[in-house]
Amino acid sequence: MNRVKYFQEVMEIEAYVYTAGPIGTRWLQELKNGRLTAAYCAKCGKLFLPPKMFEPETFEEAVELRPIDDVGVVETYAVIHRGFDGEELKEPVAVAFIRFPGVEGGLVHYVKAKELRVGMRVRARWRPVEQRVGSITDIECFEPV
Amino acid sequence: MTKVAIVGLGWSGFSPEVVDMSFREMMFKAAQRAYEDAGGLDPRRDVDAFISCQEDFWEGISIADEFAPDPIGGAMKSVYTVAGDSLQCVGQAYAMIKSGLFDVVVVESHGKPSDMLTLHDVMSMALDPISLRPLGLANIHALAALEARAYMAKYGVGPQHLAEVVEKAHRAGLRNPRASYAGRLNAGDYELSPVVVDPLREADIAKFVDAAVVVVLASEAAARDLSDTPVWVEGVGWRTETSTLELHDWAFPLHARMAAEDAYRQAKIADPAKEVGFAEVDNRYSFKELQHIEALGLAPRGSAAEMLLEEPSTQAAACPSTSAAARWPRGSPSKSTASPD
Amino acid sequence: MTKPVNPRGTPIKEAEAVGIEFPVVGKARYNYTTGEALGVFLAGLKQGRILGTVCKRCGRVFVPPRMYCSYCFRPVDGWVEARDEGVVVTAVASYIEATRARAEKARVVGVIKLEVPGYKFDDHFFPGIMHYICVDDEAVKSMGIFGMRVRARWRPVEQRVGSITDIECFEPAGP
Amino acid sequence: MSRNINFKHRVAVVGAGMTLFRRRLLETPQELAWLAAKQALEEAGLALKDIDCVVIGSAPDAFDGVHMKGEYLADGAGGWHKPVVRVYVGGATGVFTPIAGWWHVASGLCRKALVVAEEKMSHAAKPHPQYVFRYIWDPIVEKPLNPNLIWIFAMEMHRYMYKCGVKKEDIALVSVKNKRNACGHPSAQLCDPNITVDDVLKSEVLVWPVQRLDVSPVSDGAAALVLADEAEARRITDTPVWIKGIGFTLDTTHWTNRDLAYPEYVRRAAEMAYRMAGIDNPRKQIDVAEPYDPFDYKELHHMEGLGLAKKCEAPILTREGVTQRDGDLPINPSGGLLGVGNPIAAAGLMKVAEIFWQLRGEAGARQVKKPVYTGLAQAWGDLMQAGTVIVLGI
Repeated sequence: MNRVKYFQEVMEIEAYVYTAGPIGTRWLQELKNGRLTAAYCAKCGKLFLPPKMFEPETFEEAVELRPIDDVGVVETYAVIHRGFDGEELKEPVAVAFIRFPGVEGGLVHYVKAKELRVGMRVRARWRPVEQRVGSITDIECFEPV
Repeated sequence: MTKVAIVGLGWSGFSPEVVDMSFREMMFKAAQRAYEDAGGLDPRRDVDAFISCQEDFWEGISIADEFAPDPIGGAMKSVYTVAGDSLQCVGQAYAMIKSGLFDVVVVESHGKPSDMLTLHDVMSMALDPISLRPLGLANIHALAALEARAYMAKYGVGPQHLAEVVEKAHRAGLRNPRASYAGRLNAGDYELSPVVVDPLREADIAKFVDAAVVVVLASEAAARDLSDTPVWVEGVGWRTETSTLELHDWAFPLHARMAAEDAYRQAKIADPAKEVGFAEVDNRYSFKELQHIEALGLAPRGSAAEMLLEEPSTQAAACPSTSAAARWPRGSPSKSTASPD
Repeated sequence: MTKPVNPRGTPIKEAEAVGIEFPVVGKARYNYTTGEALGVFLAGLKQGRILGTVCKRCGRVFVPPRMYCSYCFRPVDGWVEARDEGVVVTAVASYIEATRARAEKARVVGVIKLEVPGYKFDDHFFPGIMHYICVDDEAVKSMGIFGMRVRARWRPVEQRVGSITDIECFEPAGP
Repeated sequence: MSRNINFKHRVAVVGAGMTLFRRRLLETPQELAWLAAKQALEEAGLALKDIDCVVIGSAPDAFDGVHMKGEYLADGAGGWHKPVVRVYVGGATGVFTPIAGWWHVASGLCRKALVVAEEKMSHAAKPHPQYVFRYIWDPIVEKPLNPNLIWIFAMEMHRYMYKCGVKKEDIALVSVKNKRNACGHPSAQLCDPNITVDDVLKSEVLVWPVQRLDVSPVSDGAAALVLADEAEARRITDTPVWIKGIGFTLDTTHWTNRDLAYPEYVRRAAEMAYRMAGIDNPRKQIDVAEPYDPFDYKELHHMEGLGLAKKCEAPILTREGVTQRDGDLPINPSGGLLGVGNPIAAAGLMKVAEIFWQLRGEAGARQVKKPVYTGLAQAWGDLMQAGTVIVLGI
């Protein structure tokens, strides 16, 4: 007898609605206001990004956000030329890990620059106020200082 | 405390798409081979516990461990799932046997990536929903590429070194009947491979296969019964660096270093570069092989690449690896497991 | 003192759940390889037949089929055809959809223990499948449905696709 | 399997913690895990640096909506630079997590371990967290029928009612008891001091015979334990609670091939745990128990599987008040999943925490009346398949 070889199904719902936590929610709100902040752990004195209500290494609570300058340093970058299935993108997109002075961690984000290099200083390019939604994408990308 | 041994191993699949078997049938085939290899052991009688290594979204089934027991002989016996790579399961089996409660533990792991139509979307679901996922990265390999650049920039590794890793892995695979993507590459072939996420080319990224593997572990007494040639597990380590990609070391796999240190301590290995005869390291990306050789202490930090070029014979002998093809990604970039035998 | 002392957490209402809404539609699609067992089973359904496998060592018949005996750990010894008829082992009446929304009308669903000529089964192990049962929900509430003989109502041949839904439901078969 | 062995390392529970259980919590899954882990560490008087390894338990990734949830949760569970593993067996995960923690310590690989279970069901918001359960069914032979999770429970409940001649009124008594018990629990989501059998019988019919108040709610939450080997435990506390027995079993996947009236897999898991704990008469030797109660009939079902009642006897014991907090065999004094809430894996671990607190005499408003020396927690999961049992004693 012939077999039915495949059976297609999905494993999905309509949408997930993620909460960002007590400090993360405020962090997103600050992004909407055009301000970059980092979580501050009063007990260990560390600033860290992305924010959580605890600092993972010391396990101490963090309740405070402190503003930081939206200028950082490219620690590493990659340029996406092709998608996961090998399809060529219309134009290459650069993504970088950006570190901020005095802050543990940092942000993975897009960078637009003619020439990229490790160690280059970049600044956030914010979306216009009316387009911001309280997301990491309220920063459109980073660009050279 | 008892020693722990591997007494049987079985596999099935290891091709880009296994069309004629479901994952359960692949598990059954691999289990039959493993039990035969372990002296014809009867899983219904001789095995105390079974561990299946899998993740829900890889399977397309929620609580996928529901489907674990029957194909490996575990129905109405002690079975559970570890969400992680299979070496972590081996670590669990090791601890279970060391505890003294279990004598024979079976570890099963499988992957059927060909069943996933939306593999990239599924992999992207592993990203932090607040800090990373909204970026909508067009290719999740970009995260590995960030690590690759950080490593290469810090230690002066160039494309010529990655090419060497790729070439070596494909060549080694020619001697492995299960290596689907084995082949002989010439010096220039690497450069013909398209750049996917700079600095990684297509050739730097391991391709997927469907496969199932079953391993039988046993206590010293049980191992002597089951096998004349048990392979002793001298040490096992597994470490998580951090859940937070932004807080991990982009240039060096600290997790692998820490996991290796745990395993070496148990195995009483003081100088791995001298004492470890050969190694199979995770090379799902070409640069990962170099990183892992260093993390495992088989070469000083930042020197694996030069060793590879300068002393290819030594290096090939020290670290022959299967074809990159025989790896399929499981686990995260911030986690690692080491298990020297 | 009552433990846990001062457990924490910040309860919120749905409307306050500020965060990220992430649509998942289209993002987790699978093309399951049916394999030999379910591949043949689905092809059988398309022909209006319910097929199972048999382990001759222990005498168990497996519907839905698999290629190995879950109890003896050995390959099965071949295929058998079950009748599309059997008795209801358990059944319930669902008033909600998979989405938790109220259903327009009750849907009865249960497990049917199938008959296989030449084999006898007790209550402990039997070939059985879950399916809709085309009866009124009162039959469930009165428990009259337990032990009821039912028979598959097949979709017309041209509508069958090789799926469990090629059977519309099981309906009372009379004594 | 080894019998009557003397383990080199006895394993103790030395601290427990948990979050509030609520329909929706603002904290991220990592933060929920942290709240519970931090509280457990504080109760044990330890800092994260004292911990050697971490075991995480969490059920389907599809709830939190994070693929590879174990890796994701690690930071919150205290996994920074530590050996971390995530284990799961569906709904039975919560009790399984300290079972896996046991061999981390009993093997000598770790001296002190954090065991953390977390679930955030509210993330799966649209259309409803229940929808996610559609994917636990066989994708080929069952999912096309568009099942709701409650179907499978209702089928089991109905079969049990049929086989044992149990009435819905008797089953509803469990829900009433547990929701009243929950009023003594600071984390509880569903305390109701005035609930009656009538309220349960009049609640919305979901899938007959299951009504809304027969079922535990959708919840967010986390729970955690600290485990230690004997020497460490003696240093940490004067009142360690020992893990005396562990057991776990997974029945065949093919639930439509077997009778659902009796949970054979729970019986086998319990036998394994009892053998290790040296228990031969559980009804006499277990002083307090937390069997898994996502549905009210499940408590009865599991009491029978655990040998705390004979087959079909649990409803009678319940009616006679034996299972009340002041009864001869207090069952679910915490309030269980029906009262405290059901963030799946976290709910199972909450039960182990409850036995820990009961045996230490720290359950305060919930403390059972009789003196207790040995207690048991049990969870259940998968397609009516998984039984996990842990026996604790002082």
